[in-house]
Amino acid sequence: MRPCKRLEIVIERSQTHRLEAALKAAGVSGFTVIQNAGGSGDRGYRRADDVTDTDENCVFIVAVEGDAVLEQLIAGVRPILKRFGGVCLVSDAQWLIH
Amino acid sequence: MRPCKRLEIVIERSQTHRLEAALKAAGVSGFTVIQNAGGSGDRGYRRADDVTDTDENCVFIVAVEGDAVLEQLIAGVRPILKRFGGVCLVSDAQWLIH
Amino acid sequence: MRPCKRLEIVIERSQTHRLEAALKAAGVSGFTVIQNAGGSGDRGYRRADDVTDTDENCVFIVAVEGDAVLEQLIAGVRPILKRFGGVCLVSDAQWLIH
Amino acid sequence: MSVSFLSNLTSPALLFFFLGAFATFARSDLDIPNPVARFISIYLLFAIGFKGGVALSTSPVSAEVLLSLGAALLLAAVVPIYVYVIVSRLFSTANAAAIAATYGSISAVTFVTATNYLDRIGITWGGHFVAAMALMEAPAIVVGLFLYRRATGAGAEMEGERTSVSELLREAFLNGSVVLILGSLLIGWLNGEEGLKELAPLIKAPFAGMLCLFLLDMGLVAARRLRDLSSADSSERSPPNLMMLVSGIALAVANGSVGLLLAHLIGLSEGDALLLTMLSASASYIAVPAAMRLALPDANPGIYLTMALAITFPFNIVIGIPLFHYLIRLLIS
Amino acid sequence: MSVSFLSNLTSPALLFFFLGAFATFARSDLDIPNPVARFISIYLLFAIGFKGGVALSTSPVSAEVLLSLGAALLLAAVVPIYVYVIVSRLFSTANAAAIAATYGSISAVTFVTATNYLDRIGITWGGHFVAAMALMEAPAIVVGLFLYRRATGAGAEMEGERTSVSELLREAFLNGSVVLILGSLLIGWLNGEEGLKELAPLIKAPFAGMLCLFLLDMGLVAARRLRDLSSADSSERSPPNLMMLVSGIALAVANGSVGLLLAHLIGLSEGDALLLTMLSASASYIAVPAAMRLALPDANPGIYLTMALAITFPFNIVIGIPLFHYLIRLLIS
Amino acid sequence: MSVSFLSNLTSPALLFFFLGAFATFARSDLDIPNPVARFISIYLLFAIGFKGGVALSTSPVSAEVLLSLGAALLLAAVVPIYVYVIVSRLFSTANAAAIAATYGSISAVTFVTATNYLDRIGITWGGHFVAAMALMEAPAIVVGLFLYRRATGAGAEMEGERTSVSELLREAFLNGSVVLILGSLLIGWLNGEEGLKELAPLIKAPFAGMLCLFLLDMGLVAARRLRDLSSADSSERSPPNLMMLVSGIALAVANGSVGLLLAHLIGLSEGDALLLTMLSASASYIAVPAAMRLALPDANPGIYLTMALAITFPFNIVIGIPLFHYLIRLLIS
Ligand SMILES: Nc1ncnc2c1ncn2[C@@H]1O[C@H](COP(=O)(O)O)[C@@H](O)[C@H]1O
Ligand SMILES: Nc1ncnc2c1ncn2[C@@H]1O[C@H](COP(=O)(O)O)[C@@H](O)[C@H]1O
Ligand SMILES: Nc1ncnc2c1ncn2[C@@H]1O[C@H](COP(=O)(O)O)[C@@H](O)[C@H]1O
Ligand code: NA
Ligand code: NA
Ligand code: NA
Repeated sequence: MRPCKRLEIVIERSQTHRLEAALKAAGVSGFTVIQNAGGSGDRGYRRADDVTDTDENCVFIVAVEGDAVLEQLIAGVRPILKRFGGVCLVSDAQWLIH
Repeated sequence: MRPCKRLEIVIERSQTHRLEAALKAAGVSGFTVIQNAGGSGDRGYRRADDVTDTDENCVFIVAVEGDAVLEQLIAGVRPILKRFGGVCLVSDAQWLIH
Repeated sequence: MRPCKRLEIVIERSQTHRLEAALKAAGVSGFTVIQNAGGSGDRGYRRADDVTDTDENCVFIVAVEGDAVLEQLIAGVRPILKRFGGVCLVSDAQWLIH
Repeated sequence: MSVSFLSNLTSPALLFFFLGAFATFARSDLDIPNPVARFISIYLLFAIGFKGGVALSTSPVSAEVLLSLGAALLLAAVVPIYVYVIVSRLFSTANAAAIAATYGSISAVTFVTATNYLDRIGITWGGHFVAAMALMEAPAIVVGLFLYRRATGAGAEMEGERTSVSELLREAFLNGSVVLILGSLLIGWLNGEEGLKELAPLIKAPFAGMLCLFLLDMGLVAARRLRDLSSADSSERSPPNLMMLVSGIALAVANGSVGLLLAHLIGLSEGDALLLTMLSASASYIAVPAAMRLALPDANPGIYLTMALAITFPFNIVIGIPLFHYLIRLLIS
Repeated sequence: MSVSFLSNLTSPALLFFFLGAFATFARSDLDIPNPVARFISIYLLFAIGFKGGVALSTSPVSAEVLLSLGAALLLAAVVPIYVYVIVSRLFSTANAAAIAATYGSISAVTFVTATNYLDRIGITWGGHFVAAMALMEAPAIVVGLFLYRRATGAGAEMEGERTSVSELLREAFLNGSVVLILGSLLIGWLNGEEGLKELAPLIKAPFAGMLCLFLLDMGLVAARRLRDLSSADSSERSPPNLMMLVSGIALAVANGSVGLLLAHLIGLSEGDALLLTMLSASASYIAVPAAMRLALPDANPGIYLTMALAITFPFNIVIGIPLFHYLIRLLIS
Repeated sequence: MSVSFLSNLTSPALLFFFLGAFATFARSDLDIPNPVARFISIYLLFAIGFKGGVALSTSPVSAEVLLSLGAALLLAAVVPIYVYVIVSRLFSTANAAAIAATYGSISAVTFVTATNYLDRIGITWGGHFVAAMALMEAPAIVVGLFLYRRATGAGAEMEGERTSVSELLREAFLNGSVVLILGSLLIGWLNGEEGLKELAPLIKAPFAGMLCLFLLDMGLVAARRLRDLSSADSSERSPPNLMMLVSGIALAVANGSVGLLLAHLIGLSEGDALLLTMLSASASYIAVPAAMRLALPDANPGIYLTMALAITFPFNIVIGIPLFHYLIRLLIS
């Protein structure tokens, strides 16, 4: 197992493509997206079960190795979060190498 | 980035409102809910893909700062878990401030 | 709260039963599965919103206590990941005992 | 009898139920996504409710109607009591109470399948039985919990906060499916034939087909639970399988018979008698388990839910309906 | 008037809307899963678009048709301007611009409910109004943003990268629902009566029933937002509730009246006049909020989205439609 | 020819496919949620299966029926072999085997679109071809894997545990869609005209419309994959695009021609010949990829799945069907 950083990014579903672009730009090719999440934050309450499709979040889980990539990724993610809201949590994890 | 605690709470979907109330009571306004999870535990196997709508879990992800809030939140969550089952995992994380 | 290991395993949805078997074999009876995830990795881009049902991931969250179980679980998970792809992240967490 | 048996067994609805069960046991990956199943069940409740309401609106609320509703409520109140007395010998107090509530309540899909059975062989039935069905969903929950509290001393389910009665009543009477059926019934009643003309292409024409799709899913789900059951022995909390199997069938037969006798007593027509019987024989796997999870977290869904869904439901739609229909015919002639 | 009022209030569609609202306020767990709601709304847009296109294909593109489309575009361009002027006194610039865009655009379900209202009382309407509806979805977005930029100096929404105009136009004119309606319209227009014969069993027959199911969900959703609204006061960002309530209704009445006058001016038929009026009176809760989230992240959806969805929409389908229909009748006679 | 071409291109089904493709390329956010797509595909398989079964029940199992089924199985066994021989020159062994299996199998939606094409121009076809379709889903998987093992020496896919043959056969023959089609076919066959009367309002009337909605989604999905393809060059594992494009079309033409000749040889009617041809020309993007992921994890879905879904499928429904129909007419006259 190799040490890595685990990023967890919650963002509005309609901004998925933006975040994916940021990941690509940072040279990150591996990530997981969990659709259909709701939540609550500065921008108020969001229901995943809503007719207005704008009102839904998704959760990105990204494992990256090396601080360089991490820095680059964060640099790419921050403006998106600044603009559209959401959260990004970073934690340490072990990556099971297969 | 600021250090924070990441709570991950798995609970029966039908108890969502209870947990949201507990969060509010603890003064936590920010959280994410992932719907449509299945799982298995002391109360047996749960299928998210089931006609009986009772048989579904959801996953709360909550980032909180400060032990005071954490304590309060845990105090509010524990009885719910005690009564309806589920799990709550707490870990350290870095909160990307935007 | 008791210290535990938190495993997060992303795997192709169609392999769910395999992973559940591996969990059972390792004597792990408690886990959560989040359905309907997409993602991207060595095996290319996967859309959860696809007519070809093969193209979907799911995320397992497993909290385990004790290194023995962890070792056994990893031993069971690795070959599955090797064969079908996916990732497994292991991190430290606190388990709220109720 | 063999005739109605066969015509039932070979009805598309039943065959699709078998197809679903086969798929699961054959380990096929056939699967009806949850939202699809939800859509079909919403459709079925919406349609049966509206049609029942229209039927009510055309026939003045007669004494027979009130008698039927009364009988339905009586069953909902009495059945859980004797069920509890019986099963409390076999299961823990909490589980016994949960089973009592489950079997005192009803299964909407069993009811719908019974109406479908009657429609196919051209026997009429009263729309007010849709109301009866909706009324029977909830009361057993209250009775079951009352029995539990009596047996254990009030507040024994104290661990964790206690369920306030008001909260429980809401859970029971405002369960989504109850509201949807009663609401549609009321709306159908208000709109009458006029409204039916408007909605018939959705709620009448495709009904039989939608039921097939839903029973396909029920077959998948019921079989899955049966499989879990037989493979559960390894786990600590494994429920007493054989006991569940036997009780699940015995309760269906017993409750059905009680319903049948009551129907005969108040002289219901052939179709109506079968419906009351099947309501009594069926067990809830949606409204009640939801309430039980709340009120009796100690009760094990692996027992009461599995019994209702994987044992009693299949028994009723496959054997129960034609069997009780046969008995009703005997009684009538 | 009371007649059309009543016939509207007691129409299945409206009653199911009330049922949904009741379920929420009674804290029932009745719930239409998101994918189900999406399916029904896709169906409604697909069906109304196709039917509109067929209607267009049968009636040659007359001057009246062009006049109607022109009037629709005019409303979409003018309404947001005066709305902005009015509400900018009550709300922040960003919120005012978002509200202007929201009310300049339209609500497809309100439109569909209006057509359903006309069909039920047997008043004809022109298929080209489906095109008018689709055309009115987007322009207000551009107007709203333009107003905002004028008020704040271009690029004030700079924090974070700025939304490129092209990006915004795409978001506005290529919004999923716009594409689906216009696409279905075009396809219906190309296929004409022939195509309708082919698809009628899906897009015509069950339409009224599907609308009922969708309004049931709208009732749930609108009531939920109203509840959130009244319980939101505790939070920091709680919006000025009363002001929202009043403006939501006032804007519906004002915009509807403007539309009505314009319809009268260009001498539209009874049915067409009502449709133009309701398009003007209705506010968008899908296309526009999506674009606003992108263009004006500072605007609070808790204000403009809630106003459109929880206040203006119910007002329009319950009171607005029969009210404006009554006024149109007065003007005509 | 131009006629049938046009009538095909302007059929609602095709136009909705184009609408979906347009929406994707125009970067519209139009999207059919996964459960909705699943519902529609379940509906299509359920309906086509049942209708086919009823058709079978009405026509006694003649020699021609058996001949058709035999021809179908023959194609399913032979096509993958020569396909493998050809493409193994262009792609890695694993990918070649996966492509062979994919093109040896069939695409249910292509088949349904072909039947829709025939129905629209009033050409009859035999219900037993639904059975033929179901039978053709699986065999190619086994052939493909056999070829792979022969080429690499058994167990070359050892890394990770090896797929037991039984496991693979289950995956192949018990794939959800296969079970649903064959099951519905059997049930339709058992119920005959009687059952059809019961279910027609669901499985017949709205069929054409549901196909439109599904093709709308297929347009979205296929175009997405084409886009991914053209933008994939940056990534390491980018597949050889042009080669995929060419092979995807060439294989459709080649396999279709083989099917056509076989159909002519055994003297099938115009409609049946077209169906056999399109089954042969079409490639699987559900059953086979699922099995390949399991059996040949080394094969890259970005190649075989994209070829089947984004190249061969559109080619077949847009050009293939009318083209081969034209050729069949030439042969017949
Ligand atoms: N403290 C938090 N913990 C977890 N998720 C959060 C938190 N705050 C916000 N979120 C998520 O991020 C989304 C947008 O947050 P905001 O921009 O603050 O409205 C919310 O809808 C939540 O899903
Ligand atoms: N060890 C575990 N790791 C992850 N999730 C768990 C674990 N144990 C229980 N869960 C989740 O919590 C739910 C309720 O657990 P229980 O109350 O033990 O039945 C289960 O359905 C799982 O989704
Ligand atoms: N670095 C990563 N971080 C998070 N998830 C990943 C990562 N790499 C792969 N995945 C997930 O694992 C799945 C299979 O990965 P792979 O086998 O590399 O194609 C992908 O579809 C993603 O959902
Ligand atoms: Na009962
Ligand atoms: Na408007
Ligand atoms: Na083929």
